Amino acid sequence: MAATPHRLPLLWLLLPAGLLYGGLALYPLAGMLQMSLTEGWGHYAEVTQGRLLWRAATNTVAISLTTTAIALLLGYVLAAGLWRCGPATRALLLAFIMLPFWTAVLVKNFAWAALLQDNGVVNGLLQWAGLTTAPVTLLHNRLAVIIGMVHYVLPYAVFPIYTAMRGIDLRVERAARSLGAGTLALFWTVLLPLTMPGVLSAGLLAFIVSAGFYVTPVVLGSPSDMMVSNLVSYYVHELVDFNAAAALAMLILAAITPVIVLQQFASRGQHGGG
Amino acid sequence: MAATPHRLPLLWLLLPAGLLYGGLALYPLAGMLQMSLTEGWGHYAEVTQGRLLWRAATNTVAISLTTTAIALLLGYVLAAGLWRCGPATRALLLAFIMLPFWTAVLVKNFAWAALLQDNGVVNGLLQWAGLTTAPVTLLHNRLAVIIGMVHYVLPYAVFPIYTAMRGIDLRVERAARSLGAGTLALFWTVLLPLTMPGVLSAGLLAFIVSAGFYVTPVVLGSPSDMMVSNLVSYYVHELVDFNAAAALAMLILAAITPVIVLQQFASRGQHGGG
Amino acid sequence: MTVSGRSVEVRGLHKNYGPHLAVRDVSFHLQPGEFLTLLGPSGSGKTTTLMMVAGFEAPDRGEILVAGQDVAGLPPERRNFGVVFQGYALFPHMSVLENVAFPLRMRGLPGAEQRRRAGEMLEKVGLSAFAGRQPRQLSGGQQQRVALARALVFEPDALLLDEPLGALDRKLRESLQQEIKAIQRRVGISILFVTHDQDEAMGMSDRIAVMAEGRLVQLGSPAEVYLHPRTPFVAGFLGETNFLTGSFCGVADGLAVLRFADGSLGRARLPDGVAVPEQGGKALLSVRPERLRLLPDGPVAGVVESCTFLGRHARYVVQALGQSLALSTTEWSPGAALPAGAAVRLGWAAEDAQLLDG
Amino acid sequence: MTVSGRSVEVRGLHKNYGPHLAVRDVSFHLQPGEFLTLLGPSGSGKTTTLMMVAGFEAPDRGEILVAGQDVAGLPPERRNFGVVFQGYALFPHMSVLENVAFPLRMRGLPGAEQRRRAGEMLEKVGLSAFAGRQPRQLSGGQQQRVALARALVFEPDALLLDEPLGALDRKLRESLQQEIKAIQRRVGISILFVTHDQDEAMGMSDRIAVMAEGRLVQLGSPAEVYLHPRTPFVAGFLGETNFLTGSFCGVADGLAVLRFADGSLGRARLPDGVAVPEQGGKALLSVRPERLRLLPDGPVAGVVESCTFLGRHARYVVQALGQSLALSTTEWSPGAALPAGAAVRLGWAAEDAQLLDG
Repeated sequence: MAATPHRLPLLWLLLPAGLLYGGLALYPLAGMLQMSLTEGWGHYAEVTQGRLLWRAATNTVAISLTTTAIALLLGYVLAAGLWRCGPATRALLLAFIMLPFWTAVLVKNFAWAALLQDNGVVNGLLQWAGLTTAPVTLLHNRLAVIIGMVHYVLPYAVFPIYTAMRGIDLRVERAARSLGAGTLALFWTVLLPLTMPGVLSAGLLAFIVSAGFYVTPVVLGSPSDMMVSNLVSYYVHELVDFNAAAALAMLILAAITPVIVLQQFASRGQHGGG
Repeated sequence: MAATPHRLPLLWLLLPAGLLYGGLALYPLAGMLQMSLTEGWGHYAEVTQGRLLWRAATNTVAISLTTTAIALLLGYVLAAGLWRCGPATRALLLAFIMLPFWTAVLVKNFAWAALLQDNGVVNGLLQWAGLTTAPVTLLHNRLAVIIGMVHYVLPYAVFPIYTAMRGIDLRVERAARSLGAGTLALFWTVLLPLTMPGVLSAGLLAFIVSAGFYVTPVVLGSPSDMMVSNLVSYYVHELVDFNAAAALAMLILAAITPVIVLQQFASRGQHGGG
Repeated sequence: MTVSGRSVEVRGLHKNYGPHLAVRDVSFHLQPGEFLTLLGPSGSGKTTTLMMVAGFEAPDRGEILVAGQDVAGLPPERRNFGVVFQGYALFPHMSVLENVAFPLRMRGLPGAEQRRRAGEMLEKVGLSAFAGRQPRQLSGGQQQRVALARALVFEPDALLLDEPLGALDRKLRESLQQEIKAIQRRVGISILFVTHDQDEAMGMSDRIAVMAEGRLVQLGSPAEVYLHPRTPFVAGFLGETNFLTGSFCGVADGLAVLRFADGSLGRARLPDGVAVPEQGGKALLSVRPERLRLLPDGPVAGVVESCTFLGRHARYVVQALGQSLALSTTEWSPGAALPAGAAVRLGWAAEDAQLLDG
Repeated sequence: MTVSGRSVEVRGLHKNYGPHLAVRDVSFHLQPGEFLTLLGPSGSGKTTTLMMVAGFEAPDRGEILVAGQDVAGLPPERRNFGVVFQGYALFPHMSVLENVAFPLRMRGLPGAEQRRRAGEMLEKVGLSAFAGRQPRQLSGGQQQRVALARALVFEPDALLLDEPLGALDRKLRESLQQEIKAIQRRVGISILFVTHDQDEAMGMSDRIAVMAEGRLVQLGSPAEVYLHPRTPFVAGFLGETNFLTGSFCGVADGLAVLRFADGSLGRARLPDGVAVPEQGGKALLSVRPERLRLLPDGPVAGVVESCTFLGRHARYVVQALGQSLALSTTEWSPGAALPAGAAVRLGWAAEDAQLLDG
């Protein structure tokens, strides 16, 4: 009688549903794995030998890192604002930050595309201000991709940092002040070190979301800004090669998994360190 | 000297960044609004007079409601499993539940498409088992859309319910038992009522995510399963009518905003009620 | 309503958590209508013992008899105890009346009967006017009365209370202690009470079972365990005390005689159940600060280290017998306090010092 | 190291939060080397007062003088107080040594000097061996010593302590109280201490400032505020007491004379600052339970309601003068306790009863 016998019934009720969902989650994965291996490692070789993958992979890492860096900087400032402001301002700020999260990705991107196009609002403003006479190419380049992606990724960067800040005991901050720390010293010696776990977690999360991004590069970017997720779509739509697409998807999953695991640990460490 | 004067410097540092981000969030919205109004209400009339919008709207609501209902049922069972199991099982279950969250949407949908196609794994299994001789059409119908969407939406449904469950004091449960409640009575009289705020929050969230869905109906559904978000893409790509697309996007935003506000209140009520 | 409290007998209860022995061989007998307290520090096994009686933990060995019937195999909902938890664990989604009617509803009583009996019970605890309120609209004291009403309304065999006053401040605690006692006196129920607070245990209990490291180390009336502790743990846990070490010289007139390091002799009571040490062996003695007295011709010489006025009494720290001794006295006035460094003589009545085990 | 404590004088401090007046006209003078406690229930304004002295809250009116210099306009980092918070607020990402060196680093001392002085301070509090540890690896008592070392190392003008022992259990509290007193004795610093616990205040303080509803209601030594309270609030907050109401008959031999409802007369001390009521007016009197005595020829007749043994003393509840009176006595033995219903006579020495304001 080691366990309490009165707990079991509820758990038994859960078992079939658990198995069903386990299947739902694992089944496509297993199916993809099987599809990708129909010719041994052949499909993997096919995918990795082309120059397309390396170009897409380089793009993915470069764009994701840039996006992450910008999102962290902006995110830190926004999180600090959320932390320090009164409840009314906080509600307003939260609405701002959540807005892109709730707006469907596509709606946002088309909005950006419409704004950044040659005869769009931004070019109109630039010409009206006399800063340029001919329209500037704002769309279909890396800048446009990164603006769109930062906009999308920002909420993911804000919240882990904000959580870390809320975990800081007001008394620790007051202690630092009473011991002689001014505003800048307080930031560098106490606030920044104590929020670093949140920054780490936010950075990894922003990177994951950026790297898994599909829609933005297609709408706002040029073909040279293709990222790895686009490549899956390319194999399916253009080459109608499901097996190669599956192999590619497995490779992406394998590459991103360690980062996800790291992020999970970072966000856990955050709670322990608070 | 009503406020403490020592707080202000940090807030002033935040102001420019806050304005920058406020612009980033509001600018596309304002731009879209302006674009949609270039001909007064003309673009709105154009969009709302076509039969396409009503068909898409009906599809959106029907598919989203079905998805939400299934996701709530599965999600409740999974959340209960998470709540009741030991820490090791919990980590495993969490990984299962988060898997679709981390896998790029597109990768998952193509995997489902590959599995459900006429010569895919599922039809293979069905024929091998002698349940059917000819392939069954599993893809490009509403069932496929809903399976894909439930899979995607499930994590959103699980977590608010799980949070509500974790907020239940073990002692309240034990009190109910000591007062004579068996397993079923415990569930109906105590656990379910106490988790209702979480269920409400989860349902609204699942509905929002479902309604904003773009990718799944395109890949897994038939043209008749088109949802409102697809329609935006249709106006941009097929009709190259940016203004109508903007009007449509504004309509979607206007329709979904009250649901989002409701969800925000529900998820707050959840914390208060715990 | 008079609930006739029944007896609850626990025999040889054992419980392991993995390699850790949480409860070892605990036995006691709660008499009908008695107030018995399990008192001990956290980790002493007192709450685990209560949870085994309630049915939330399964014992590895041992019997739990209610009026002679073993209930160890029954789940908590089939036992018939009213349990009151720390924080009261009221149902937040039900009104006060629905909370109190809940156990009757679980027993399948008709709705009218449920409401009638719950209403009567609320009247007993003076909360009729609050029947329609939600629990969160009540004060801490009112919530406790609802929890007691809910635990009493189905006429349970006994009340089990798990540190119900744990999280409250002192003033509220004291008034709620009196309320629990008053309700018990009115309905005559047997109560098994768990606390880590010795003052609470002494003020409320008929008998106290002191627990440490999973064992029941002493069971007796508040006066017995306070005045005649058998082990250093019991002596120290029930209040401040001075421990004196000497060598055992023998027994004279039923009292133990010890010789201290400075050669002086001291006498002490030999409580029942304490093993008599061998001649010349080490012996440990406990004298409480209020039993240590400043006497002009006391046998022990000392020097005052400090004197602190604490209201009800004043506390001297005196250097004597090679250690610091605490001495508390009510004979103190602002002008007459002895200064630090004053030479004093002290002593104690033989029956006020206790020889301890170990 | 001997820190020469400096005087801190607070004059007419006022603070509003919106329409709510948090602190009203609070003045006191902390002498060099003194231990002064602000004692009051939550919401009495004691912590707000301390935070205004520390600089975290800006007063609406009033002066804060350190050795005669007004510091009210300076931000907290420019004042020179060592503040110890509840929970200690150590920097979790720094070692013990780095924590203690922090205020020296903020003052721009060279690294070697920082380490030398922080090391010396750690030696003073007996934590040299823990210099390299992280705060979370220390026990509660060790953390308190680190917080004290960190607050003392830069030779502050005074220590401000905001309920440093608030969240701890009683045994640990008592030993940490003694440690704070010992460190103060060693370094001679002035201490302003905030607590809601009257025993803590009485055991540690040179003087106690009792606060209620934003006001300082009485300031004096522990014995003064306990024995000679001026208001019902002070009498009740510093320990249990019995309030008796009578009509004022006049002053005889410097003592107030009252007539109770049953016609009997009683005498009481008239503390300084208490207004003398008019002849025949209502007068309120406080007698502490340990000052109320069972006397064979006492002037007041009563009937025992209950007797509870509480260890250091026994507590009788006696029905007398038309109300329930609490009486505590150390003259109690298991056999000699008076049963409920016994008729007794009681009384008090005139100087043990206090006439109160209001």
